[in-house]
Amino acid sequence: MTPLTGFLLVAALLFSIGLAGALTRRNAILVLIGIELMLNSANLNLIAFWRYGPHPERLTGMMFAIFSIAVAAAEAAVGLGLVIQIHRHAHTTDLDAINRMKG
Amino acid sequence: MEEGLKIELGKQGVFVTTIEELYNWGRRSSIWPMQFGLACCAIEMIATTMARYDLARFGAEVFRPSPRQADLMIISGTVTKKMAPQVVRLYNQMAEPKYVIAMGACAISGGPFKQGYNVLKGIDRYIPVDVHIPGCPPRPEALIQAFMTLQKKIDGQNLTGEGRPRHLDAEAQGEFPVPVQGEHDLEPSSNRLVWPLPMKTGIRD
Amino acid sequence: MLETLDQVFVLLQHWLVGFLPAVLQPVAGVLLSVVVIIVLFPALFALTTVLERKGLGRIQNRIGPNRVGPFGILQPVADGIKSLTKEDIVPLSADAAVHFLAPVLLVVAVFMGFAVLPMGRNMVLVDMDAGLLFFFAMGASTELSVFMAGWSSRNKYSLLGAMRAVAQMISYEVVLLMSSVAVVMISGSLSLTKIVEAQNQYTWGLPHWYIFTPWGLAGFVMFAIAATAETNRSPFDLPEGESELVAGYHTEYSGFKFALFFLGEYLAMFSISGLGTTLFLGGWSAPFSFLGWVPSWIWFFSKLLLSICVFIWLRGTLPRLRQDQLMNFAWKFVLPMTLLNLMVTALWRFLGEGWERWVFCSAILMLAYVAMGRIGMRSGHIGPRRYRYAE
Amino acid sequence: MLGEGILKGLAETAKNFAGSFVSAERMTTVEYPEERIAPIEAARVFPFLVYDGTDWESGMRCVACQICEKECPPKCIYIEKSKDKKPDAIGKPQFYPAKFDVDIAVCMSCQICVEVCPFEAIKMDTEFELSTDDRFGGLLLDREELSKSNEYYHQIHPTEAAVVDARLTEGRAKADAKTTAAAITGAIRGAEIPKRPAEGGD
Amino acid sequence: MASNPYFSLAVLFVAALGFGLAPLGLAKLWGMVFSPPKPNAIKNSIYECGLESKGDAWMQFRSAYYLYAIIFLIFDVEAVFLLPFAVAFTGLGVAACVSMLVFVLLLIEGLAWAWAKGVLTWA
Amino acid sequence: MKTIEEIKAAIEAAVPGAGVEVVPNASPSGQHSLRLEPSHAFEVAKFLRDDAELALDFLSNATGVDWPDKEVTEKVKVKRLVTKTVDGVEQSAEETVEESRKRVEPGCLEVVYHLFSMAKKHGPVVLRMKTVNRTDNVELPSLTPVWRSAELQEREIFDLFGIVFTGHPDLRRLLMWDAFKDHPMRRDYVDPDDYEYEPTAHEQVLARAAAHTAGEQIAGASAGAIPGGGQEGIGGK
Amino acid sequence: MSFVFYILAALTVAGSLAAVLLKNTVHCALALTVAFLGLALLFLDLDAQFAGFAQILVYIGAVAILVVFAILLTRGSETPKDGVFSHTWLVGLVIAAAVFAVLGWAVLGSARVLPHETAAPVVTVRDIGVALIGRYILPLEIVAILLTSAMIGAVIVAMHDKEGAK
Amino acid sequence: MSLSGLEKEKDRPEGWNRPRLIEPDGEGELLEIAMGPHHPSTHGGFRMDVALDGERVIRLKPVFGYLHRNHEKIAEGIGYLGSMPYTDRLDYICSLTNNWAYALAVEKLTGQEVPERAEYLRVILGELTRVQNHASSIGFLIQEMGASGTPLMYAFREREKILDLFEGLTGSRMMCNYMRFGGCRVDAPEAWLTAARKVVAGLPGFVDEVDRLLTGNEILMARTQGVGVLPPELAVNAGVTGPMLRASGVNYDIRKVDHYGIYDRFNFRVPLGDHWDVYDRYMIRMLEMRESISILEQALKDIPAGPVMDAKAKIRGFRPKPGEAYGRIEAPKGELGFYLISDGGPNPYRYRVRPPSLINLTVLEDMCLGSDVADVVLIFGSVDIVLGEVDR
Repeated sequence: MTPLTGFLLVAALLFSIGLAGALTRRNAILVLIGIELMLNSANLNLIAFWRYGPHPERLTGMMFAIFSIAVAAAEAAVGLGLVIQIHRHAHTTDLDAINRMKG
Repeated sequence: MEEGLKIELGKQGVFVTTIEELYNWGRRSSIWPMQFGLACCAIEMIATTMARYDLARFGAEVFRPSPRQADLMIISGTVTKKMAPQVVRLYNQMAEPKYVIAMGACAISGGPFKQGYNVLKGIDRYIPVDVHIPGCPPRPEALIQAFMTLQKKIDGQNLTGEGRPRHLDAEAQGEFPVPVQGEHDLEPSSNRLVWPLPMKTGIRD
Repeated sequence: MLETLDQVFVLLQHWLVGFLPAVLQPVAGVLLSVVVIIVLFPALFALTTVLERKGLGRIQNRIGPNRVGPFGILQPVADGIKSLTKEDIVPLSADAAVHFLAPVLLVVAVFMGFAVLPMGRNMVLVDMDAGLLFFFAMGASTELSVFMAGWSSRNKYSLLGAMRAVAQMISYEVVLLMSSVAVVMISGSLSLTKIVEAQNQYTWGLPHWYIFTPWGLAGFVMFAIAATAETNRSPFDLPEGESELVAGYHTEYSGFKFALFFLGEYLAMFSISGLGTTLFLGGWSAPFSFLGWVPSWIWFFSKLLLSICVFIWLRGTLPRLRQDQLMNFAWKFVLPMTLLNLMVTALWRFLGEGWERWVFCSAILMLAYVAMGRIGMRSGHIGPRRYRYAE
Repeated sequence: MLGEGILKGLAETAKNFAGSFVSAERMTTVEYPEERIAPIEAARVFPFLVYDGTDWESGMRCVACQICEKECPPKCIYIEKSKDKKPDAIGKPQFYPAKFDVDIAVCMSCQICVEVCPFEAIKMDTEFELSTDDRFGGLLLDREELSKSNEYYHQIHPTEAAVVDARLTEGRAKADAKTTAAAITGAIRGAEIPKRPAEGGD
Repeated sequence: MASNPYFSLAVLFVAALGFGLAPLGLAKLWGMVFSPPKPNAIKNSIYECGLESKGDAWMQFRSAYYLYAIIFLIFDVEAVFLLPFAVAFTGLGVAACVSMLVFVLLLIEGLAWAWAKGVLTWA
Repeated sequence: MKTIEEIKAAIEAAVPGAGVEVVPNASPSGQHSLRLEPSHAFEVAKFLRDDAELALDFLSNATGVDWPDKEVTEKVKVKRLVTKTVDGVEQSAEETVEESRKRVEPGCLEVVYHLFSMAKKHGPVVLRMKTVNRTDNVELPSLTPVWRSAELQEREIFDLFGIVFTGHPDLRRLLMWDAFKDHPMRRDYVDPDDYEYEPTAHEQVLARAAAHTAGEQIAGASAGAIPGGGQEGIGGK
Repeated sequence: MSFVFYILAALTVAGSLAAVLLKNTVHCALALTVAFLGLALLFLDLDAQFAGFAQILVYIGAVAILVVFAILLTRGSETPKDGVFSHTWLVGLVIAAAVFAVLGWAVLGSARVLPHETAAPVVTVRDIGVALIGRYILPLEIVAILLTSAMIGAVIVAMHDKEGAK
Repeated sequence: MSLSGLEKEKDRPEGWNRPRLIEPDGEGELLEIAMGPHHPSTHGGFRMDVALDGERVIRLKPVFGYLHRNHEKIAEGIGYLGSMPYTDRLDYICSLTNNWAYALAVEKLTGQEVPERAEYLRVILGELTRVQNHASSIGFLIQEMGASGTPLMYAFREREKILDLFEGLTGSRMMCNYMRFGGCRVDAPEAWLTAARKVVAGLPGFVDEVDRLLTGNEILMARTQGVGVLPPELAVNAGVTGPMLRASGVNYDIRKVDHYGIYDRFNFRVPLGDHWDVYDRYMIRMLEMRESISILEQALKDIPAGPVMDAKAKIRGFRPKPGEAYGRIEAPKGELGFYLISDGGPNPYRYRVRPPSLINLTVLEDMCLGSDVADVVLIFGSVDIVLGEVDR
């Protein structure tokens, strides 16, 4: 097993955990947490590929990761803002309950 | 070295004695009072911490507002029946080891206001008091002197053995029930465990 | 000889490590440095508490602790023993695990900051390329521990205190970051060692400390304000504002956990003072070139102590701000000023070496300061008043 | 300019900080157990009973008239009058307190007992270092603990004591004159209450 | 290994953790040997000015905190970009600086917008 | 400043049927008072506050007074038909005989208000109101809507005297706790038996001790023995 | 591939597992910070110093705070009575497991063709700065616009009612 | 949510000068906290049940009685003289003005005269009391603002000097029990007057020092200006008196209105506030201190010789004729009045204290609504109360 495999596996695991969290939790905030985990696993991949890639000195993966951090942070801000907004109207962050209300 | 002390040392082991000394020294040198004033005496208590008397010299200017971090409760003033449950609750919420100074006549016995219907006739009916300072209000120096009396008392406490203070004794009670405000009076009107009836009659022999 | 004195700790470390087999030497060297940090700063903490209590006492016309040990210097030891033997109370409804972790995390996070502070020539645990970033990354974690403490206590005052603390710390963290960026722009490095070395030059015997430039002075003032707020010191000590919130986020803490918060607060003060010293006050460099012979670590620690004295002085003088004023001050005064300062710093570089840059930069900053102060006071309807008398 | 007032305040505290090292005006702490504030003559803390001569029991001025007990606002004085009479300092047979207790845990130091006492028997002490861990043993003073000599009184309140002494001598002289007069008529009266001006203690 | 800066950091981390935990452990030990803890219902209830605590402290807060957190987050991210720029600043030309100025100004514009909207007014 | 009679006249002119009565005060202070009819008190109060000349805008003091039921022994001259034998003839004649009779004069609770004028800087004008009796009919109109300063003072009177102020916005106990039942400032209030021990044994103390011991024995019979042991257990020695 | 990697990987995975499994939402948020920390340390292990510290600064310092605030703002710290998982949790779990299976298969399957460790590249912050202002200037400006609009958007969304109240 | 005891307000009748209630904006939950009875800033056992919307106060209910010591009941059971030391313990910072008010009320009841020297002594002691009360009240106010006690320490430094004077004359630092019906208990020796002159000469310096330390301080101004506004109409209607009333711009000083004692002989001015907020209250106290110092200087210069006690006054067996009297003075905290009903017996039939502290608190809620929690503490501090007087 190359070192890269390890990192990729961890990233895959993180992605799946995040996905599982996003799909199974009822609380909207925790769904967002799951999504954050998925984004971060992508970051890990980027950095790992940069480190083991052919041209680490060109910084492509690293810069990508930094931009990705910024975008993910922005995503978190907006996403959580939406959750708050939903909570304000539905008085809950329980997605099941919100679905029921809709349906 | 005194003979009695030697025997004592032999019994306890020098180690324990050293720890005991250190422990007592630490406790006595760092008594943080609770920021807790009730009435007239509170002003003298404040005056004690002020420039002229400066309780800080003893390392005791750290008045903590939260009972969790305080070691000493200075009952400075009249404890009314409306206030008593709160005082007892606060005392309970302090962390061991904790000390109580009943400052002034009112805190000891109800003082000049003991004739009142809403005045608790002495806080030691509900919680154990370590030092009483008479006076109405006691002078700031009297509070400092009481503080030194308390330090002496701490110095004299043993770490182990029969004579050890309440907080070191696992058997000793740690909870002091909070009285309930009833329709006419506090119920019960005293805590028998800390306030055994001194005498049946009112007359001293 | 003087050189030796300057490097006495480094040499001492080498000498001590020299007794060990060569394999272990680097490891032992690191261990030794870490032990020094772990011992030195808590000792400084003890010293500072006495200093603070005595200093406040002097400000208030009294003596302060003087009974415990000679001149009261054993006071913190007694406090420590007392705290250690005090009962530890965890409220039943509290979240015990988080309640336990919060103070530990705080202390750890604050200690980590010391890793990158150069305390003298060649005296830094880790000289990292991204040292400053590391420092801020560690500083950011303290907010979380404060939140954990307040939230886990499940006490209204604690939670309110924690929310205030976090809001305040995040607001001033921005300022802290932005005012440091100005220094980085000129020194061209995030490594604190390099930043100090950039300032360790002299013209006519006077040092090139950044505080002696217009942008540096402004940056330092903003940094100092933010640092005071970041460490929850008066006049920004709202989170533990005892007049309304009892003891803030550590209301429910007793025994040594509380002592750890206390320790954490002071350590944060040291580390942030150390950073301020490094960024603006030339770190370990001497104030005049002819004083260059004095060991560098003496300069660092005397600057550190000096800034702590200023902290104490402020505490002895100023009342505290209100939450909204604090936030407004951060976002509507300090942050704009800091951002402006960034531009001025850029201008400073582009204006060349002449006297013009001094005049221009000073004028811009001064004008902005006065104007913003005026506008702020006026929009808040505050100002001195006149009073009338009946008849 | 913003910050001006703050700087002024800082200057003020700095002045006090520096001043505390040089001027007594700015370093007002009196280190209590070792140093003490100069005793204030008028100070009053708790009452004590004055006795003349050397023996507290025979020299006690109190004749157990119980006025102070009645007038005491918080009712902290308890007196039991003796059944018999004993000669006082000048040899006149008087009642004496068989029991004279003051509960200083109740006393409010108001000095009304002193004001109403017609015999100059009860005065205010200046001793305040009375803290104790013994609520009843330490704070209930009986007549022996309460008795202090006239010399002690002179020591703590010199001016007041001189006035009192003068008044007493005067009263005694008058009483003597009266007793002589009464002796002539053969009617021996008991304790005559000497009137004194209403101004109070001093 | 020891030359790796992270090793020093790790050692410092462990030491700091130990520094935090050791006294707590010692206090626990002291409690076990000498001074037994005396928990009871009153002591371990929440402190609330000497009264019994009413209502839960874990309650819903206002969005003012959140708004500040958003702005903080954005500025934090901005700082991540600003710092490398600042490091490189000494060697940069005017054009690069102008483009960075645009970057900063864009964010300042956001701040100004928030200011104008009253977001920065603590409610 | 008008005299009390003038004020009375002014009130009667403004509020017809006010039923104001002057209560003279014998003391040198000369602060005579006006007794108001509770039913008109509110209008009178409003008039006093708003009248341009009086402008009693400041209610300084409001307090209660308890006048307990009094047992009065009075000598009454009673005319009686006496049958007498005068000169052997039985005559029935009326005669006045002095007889001492006891009767209970019903007490009342009274409120006293002291009014001043801040605008005109005069005062005080004293108002009083009486309740019908001390037990069930203890209602009086609240003047809080006229003068805010009565708010806490009327609550205090309610607490300590038990006068119920109708129209008071927030009539709760002020000083005693909510569960408390008595009105302690009434003159027939009996202190709770909280005697424990008082070292200065006055007669009252002994009486209380005796009463307490009696009560204690009744309660103690079921509670069992009381742990004793003097003072040694106290204070963590 | 060292012992350090295993520890960090375990830390990260444990943190993320806790973040999705714990009952109390605040605990989840705290566990999330542990996961973020683990990730940051993994970055450091990959010699991406700047990215690692940036990760700590942004995620632990800001995003975690944001999450925690959001939880307190929505009364999220109370554990709901009727379970924390959605009623479709099984479906979600199956999907996640399937995704992991696919990813894992892909990674392991290509393990042999993946590049091996090379010498650690020396990347200074200055390099990043130069790259940022040079090659990546366009993304940088776009990110600035994105951040500003995200801020405005998030603020508008979060403060909506406040506006109405005024 | 339950606003315990707060819901009742909806039923307030017409004409009730009620506080403008603030409706929560529905954002976030209301937080109910009890500030007190043990709270670092309530000056003792006092409680405010506060409902917060965010950090904004939307309801505030003061709870009294934690220091209700039954002063009035006790006074009805002991003689007229016996109540004098109890009055010391009403407002335990200003025992001498309490003595004065009580003595004044009894003198009104009996018609006793007070010798001139005693009047001068009363003025001197009363104004000294006012200075030390205002100084420490400012100190406490700034303490509540979080100034780690420095102004309070300075205030107490000065207060100790004044207390030394009190002790030198009356024998006690705080509980002076000095005034009697028809005069004062003891005469002031010349040495005491000299000492008093010395202390008074030092007071302006102290006021200047506090002025420099605080008055221009931006933080203090930001904290106090525009906070806790009390409009004059409400102040008058709610019976607010003392510096608080004058800070609301109402010219009402009982020293000028009632001409009691010998205040007519002194030149002093009454400062008034125009903004009605906490800063005004702070400044009015500062300015009143200066006025008091000027009165003190005049009184200490002019004090005549003579007796200090009405020759006809009785100490024992004091029984006023039946009747009633209400006497009041301008105590440092406001109008302190005593209302006495005598039935001819040795004890007063009814003894009532009109406590300025309690009545000034009537408007606490009005001033606090809509402000920050931190301001509640300040506003409460600016009212300047002493609980001994509030609860009696």
